[in-house]
Amino acid sequence: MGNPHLDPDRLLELHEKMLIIRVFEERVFEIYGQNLVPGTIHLYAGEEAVAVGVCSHLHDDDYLVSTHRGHGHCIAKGARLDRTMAEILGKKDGYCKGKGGSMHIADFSKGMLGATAVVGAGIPIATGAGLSIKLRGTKQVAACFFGDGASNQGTFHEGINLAAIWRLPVLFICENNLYAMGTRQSQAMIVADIAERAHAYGIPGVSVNGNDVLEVYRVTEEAVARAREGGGPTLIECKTYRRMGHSRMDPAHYRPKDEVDEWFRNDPIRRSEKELLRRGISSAELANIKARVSKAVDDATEFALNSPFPNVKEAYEGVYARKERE
Amino acid sequence: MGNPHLDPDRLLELHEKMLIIRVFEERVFEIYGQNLVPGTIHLYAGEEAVAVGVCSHLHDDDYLVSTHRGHGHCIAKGARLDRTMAEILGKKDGYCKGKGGSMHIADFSKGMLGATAVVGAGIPIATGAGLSIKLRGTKQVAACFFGDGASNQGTFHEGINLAAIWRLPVLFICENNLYAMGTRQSQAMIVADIAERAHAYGIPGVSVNGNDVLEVYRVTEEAVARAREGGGPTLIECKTYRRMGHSRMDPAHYRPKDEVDEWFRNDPIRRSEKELLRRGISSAELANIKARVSKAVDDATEFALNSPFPNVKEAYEGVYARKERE
Amino acid sequence: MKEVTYRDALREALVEEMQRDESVFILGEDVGRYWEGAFKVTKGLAEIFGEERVRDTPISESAIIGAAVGAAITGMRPIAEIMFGDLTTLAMDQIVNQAAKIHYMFGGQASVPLVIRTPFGGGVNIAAHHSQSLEAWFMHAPGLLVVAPSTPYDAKGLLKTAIRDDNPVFFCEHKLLYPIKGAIPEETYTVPLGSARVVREGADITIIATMLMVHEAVNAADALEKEGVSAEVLDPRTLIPLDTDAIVTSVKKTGRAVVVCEGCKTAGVGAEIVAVIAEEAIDYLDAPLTRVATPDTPIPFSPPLEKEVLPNRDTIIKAVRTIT
Amino acid sequence: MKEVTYRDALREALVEEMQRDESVFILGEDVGRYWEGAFKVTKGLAEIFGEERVRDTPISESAIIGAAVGAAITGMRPIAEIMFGDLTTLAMDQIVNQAAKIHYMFGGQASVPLVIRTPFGGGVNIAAHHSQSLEAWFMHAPGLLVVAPSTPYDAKGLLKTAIRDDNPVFFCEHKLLYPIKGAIPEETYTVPLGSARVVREGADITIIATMLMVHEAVNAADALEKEGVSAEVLDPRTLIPLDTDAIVTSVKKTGRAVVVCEGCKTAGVGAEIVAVIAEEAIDYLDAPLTRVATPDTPIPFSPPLEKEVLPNRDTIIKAVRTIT
Ligand SMILES: Cc1ncc(C[n+]2csc(CCOP(=O)(O)OP(=O)(O)O)c2C)c(N)n1
Ligand SMILES: Cc1ncc(C[n+]2csc(CCOP(=O)(O)OP(=O)(O)O)c2C)c(N)n1
Ligand SMILES: [Mg+2]
Ligand SMILES: [Mg+2]
Repeated sequence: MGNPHLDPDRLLELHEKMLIIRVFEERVFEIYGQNLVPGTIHLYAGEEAVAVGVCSHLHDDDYLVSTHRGHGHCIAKGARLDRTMAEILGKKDGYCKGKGGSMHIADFSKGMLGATAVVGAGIPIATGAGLSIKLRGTKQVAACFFGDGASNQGTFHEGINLAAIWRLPVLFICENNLYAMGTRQSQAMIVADIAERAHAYGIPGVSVNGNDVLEVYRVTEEAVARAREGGGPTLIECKTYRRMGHSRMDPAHYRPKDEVDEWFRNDPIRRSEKELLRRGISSAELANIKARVSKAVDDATEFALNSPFPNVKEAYEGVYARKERE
Repeated sequence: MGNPHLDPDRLLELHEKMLIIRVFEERVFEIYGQNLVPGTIHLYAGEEAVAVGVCSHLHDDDYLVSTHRGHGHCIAKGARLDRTMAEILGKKDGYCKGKGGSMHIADFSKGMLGATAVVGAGIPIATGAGLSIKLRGTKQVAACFFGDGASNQGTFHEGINLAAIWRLPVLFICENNLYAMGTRQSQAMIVADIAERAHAYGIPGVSVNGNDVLEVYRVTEEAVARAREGGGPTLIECKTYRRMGHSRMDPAHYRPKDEVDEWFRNDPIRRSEKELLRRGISSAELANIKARVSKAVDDATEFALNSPFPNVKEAYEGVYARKERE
Repeated sequence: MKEVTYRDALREALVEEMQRDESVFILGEDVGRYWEGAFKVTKGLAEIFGEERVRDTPISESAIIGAAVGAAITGMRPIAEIMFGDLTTLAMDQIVNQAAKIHYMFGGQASVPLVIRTPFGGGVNIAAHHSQSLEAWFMHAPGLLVVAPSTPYDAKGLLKTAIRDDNPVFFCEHKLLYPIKGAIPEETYTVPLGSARVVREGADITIIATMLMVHEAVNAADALEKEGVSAEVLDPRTLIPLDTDAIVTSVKKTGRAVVVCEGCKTAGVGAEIVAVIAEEAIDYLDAPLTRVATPDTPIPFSPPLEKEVLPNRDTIIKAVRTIT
Repeated sequence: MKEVTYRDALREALVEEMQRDESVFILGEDVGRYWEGAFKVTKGLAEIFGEERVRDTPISESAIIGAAVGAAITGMRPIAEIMFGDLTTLAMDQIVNQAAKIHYMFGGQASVPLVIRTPFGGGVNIAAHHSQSLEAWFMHAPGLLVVAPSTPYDAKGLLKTAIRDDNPVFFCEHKLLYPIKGAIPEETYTVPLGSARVVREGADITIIATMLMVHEAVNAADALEKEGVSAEVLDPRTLIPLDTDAIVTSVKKTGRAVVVCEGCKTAGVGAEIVAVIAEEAIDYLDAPLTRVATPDTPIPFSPPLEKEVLPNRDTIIKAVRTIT
């Protein structure tokens, strides 16, 4: 595992953050089965090391642009569990008052600029956030998450090229979970490492084990530093794997059993647990964390379930921003 | 100059073809000045070696997809001068009955699938022509021309990737004339060689002097052979330079004088002329060719000028194909 | 006759046409053997016809349509699936500037026998990016034909016709229609483009409805019957060509019209239909023309909000009451 | 007052708003010092404001709008230029799914103060890919405001308002309007969105016209005057919001209406305007409502063909005659 020098407290933090996402997603899965979650859901379980490894370098005023598989991004960026869960359930107390749902959560108070359900559409938007940073002259960065499938969209090409030529402080994080729905990466592109596409834009590209939170942490550290110093964008490819199907109803039969087994053995949370034990953290402490996390997710779920649905009149409101500047 | 072994007769042919395009474009320029050409025009003069070098490997049933700067593609693919000129003038005898004009000439009888005025839009269309070839199991190839500017469009990324994964017989010919309107290549991308972008799709990419018809000829030969044998697409970047502004009204002041001078010295027709003289072709023969070409363009122009405008009723016809298959 | 779902009716059309004509093939995201279409319309097709003719693509909507155009002008008859209608936004240039215009722009040298299938519509709580009904845009793009079936019978018959037509056809489906059932003949058949269907005869008012709304309109008409209002329900079935004769004839008979389309109201399909009536039958009208549509909002996620904005039986009844 | 062109009026608006507010900036293809905009609207701006605030982009329409959206939700006020309106087809997802929906979809957490400027229209013989008028699509995309000025006065005043508005504004220009001249005040001013302008008063018929067609409508009205027909000409100026009150008021007064928009007829801007009248003023109508528009064809290149399809003074007069 990378970065042996990382302070164990920091690793504990990362571990706990990942665990929160895992337990949260398991809970969503569970209550979806109880018919409490409307629509569809795309769970982040299995990919926690990516969001957590990246976001641990971001401040509240740094930006994040998310995807249809975005619960983990929200939580890693600091969004509250309860309001996130409430949004997923379409409730009044959700971040978007129930108007967005699972595929469109945003928490602007934490720089979480929202998820788009159009694959790849967030990429130029993140470039724009980077442009805004440059024009305003701050030291912020923007992190943009997207999948292997998204890297075949025109927006990937146009958005990254634009960030490159303007040397914008943007991290393009490709969460390569090997599949876009039922389509294997190798069916959709010839290159094995999506990071190689960075060369087309003259920017650094790096491919890492996205199930190893310390590796993600390490490469992000470098990329964030470069971005804050005006060195421009980086493309970081994190190879990872979904624990579940693409969406709630997908049994993911297209994934060979061997492959699944191997990736599950390589689960990010199992890995960090092992590493923590190796570094002398006790099982008791780990159990403590688990209990705390469980409680937090329980509370959030209860909050969300108790939150009312929005008043139907709200459907007609908020299409246009009312405030007009004089 | 590449390919010293090329038969001088073949080189003479290439030379004459290039000269036809040059003289044709100069004539278009001239009669535009006399207000005989409606709309705008984007002249191919200076870039002749690209179309000619590529098309000399194509058969009539091979395909070509063209751009707003497409007169040279038409001529090189075998379209008649007179009907091409008539189309540019919006006349009844034009290839598209005057409905297309300079930016939308097509000659399906010669596999010239038409020009699109939307930059980059032809790329996936050429991929589709390649797919059609594959599905029908013929040995045809499709050549797709586009500019440096077009290589920043999403369609470049999506279209080439698709051709790559399906190993389609398509030649992607990037005519890098260093500018997209007034925008220098270096303002719009970091990579110096657009051919490098081929790596992102796992296909061969090669960058050549696009003013050297023999170099273009040579690399195309290889790429066409690979394509016909099922080896998939190639990205060929031809560095070249416009003799004129982007469009008829553009004085091209954004191009530094030194740069212009150097490229003009490197003019494709001057080069081939010199090479022919070196190989023992007489000045008299070259003068002969010039006269023949001039006459051909005169005739075409006269034909086009004499062709009537289409009947206004035609405006309403041909929106839909009428033939319906039982 | 046999009972099939709208989904299976579409699938039958695909199978029959692919068997009939070797040049017909399918491309789209996850249409192949691993997923068989997001809505399973292409179920089993890759097995029957192989992966060459049922092609999974990368997530590249613009290239899907562009490649289909290129194949169509060189002798093939592609059927491109765009997984959700909202995502046609990524391929508008290829659809509207290329596919639609090539035949005209090139003076008739080429035709573009291409079908673009895509599902529109709300009602399944998947929010603003997966619930729109954008048919109106494609009506405003000369060179396209626009088909919008509401029943299994029409779905099959119109899709077969669309595949055989030499023009680019934008074929609208609806998520909530896929599972609905209806009767279709055992033997093969087609339905012509440009011919509306009188779903239900009536004397007092004409309800012109499209796609899912046809079913809501019939329910509304049944309820209105009990109040003594006899409503005729007309389903245009194809939006381009639009059977304006049938519309005008019915409205001339009843003197009143409500137009019901799921897309948002302003500049929607309903605007065109109302405009046609206002141009051609104004002297026969006994009441204002009225549109029922989604109000001009994005589609909200939360189930009660989504339910609130989508038109249905009740909003149709309400609209009818205001003018009868 | 002073005489300026529509082009310069737009340019003045840009200069004034960029001086007034540091967060306003421009991005687009060739808007900078080397070309200064395909239609020279940004002439001199890069020199005044520098290349950071007047940014040349690669040919990447989708990224231009996407980047503008990202900048708009993080504190900037971008003005994105799309070189030709036909090319908005390449950015429809960013315009319609992202820019337009973000405010609603995220429950009001963000607004998108973005202006998208683009020229529509035919008349300069540049054929099917550079001559369309697609305003109607953007009216059918809740969350967008759609502005369509016909005079230098409105161009400047509406552009200033658009830049100050916190919503995404789709700002339609017209190639043939750029050189036309008109009077504007020396001092600064704005024009509110949603307020139509009575261009010419009249009693017998209302001609509602947009953009270039306003001028054709005035010419038609002048000619009709001589035949004893008094036509009122109304310019909505903004399509979203649409000043339906002004439209309905005028039509109630005259009892007749012709709607003239350059886009192709079916499902165009005129359909919406006619539908509004048919819904709200039907009892006041003495004749069928009528649309004047480009027929449903791509725009042909050849000058006589293009001239044939584009609506103008004469086609307006003809339409008026059929209903007066
Ligand atoms: C542009 C677009 N095309 C298709 C879809 C339908 N869709 C939703 S998620 C998905 C797969 C995305 O794959 P990837 O980018 O790898 O992300 P992952 O789901 O694996 O996290 C598809 C095709 C969409 N939402 N947007
Ligand atoms: C998608 C698109 N964007 C913008 C334009 C306007 N435009 C026409 S030609 C051109 C420059 C094209 O540059 P390049 O691809 O390098 O081709 P070149 O003109 O240099 O041959 C532009 C921006 C267009 N026609 N299409
Ligand atoms: Mg994936
Ligand atoms: Mg160029």
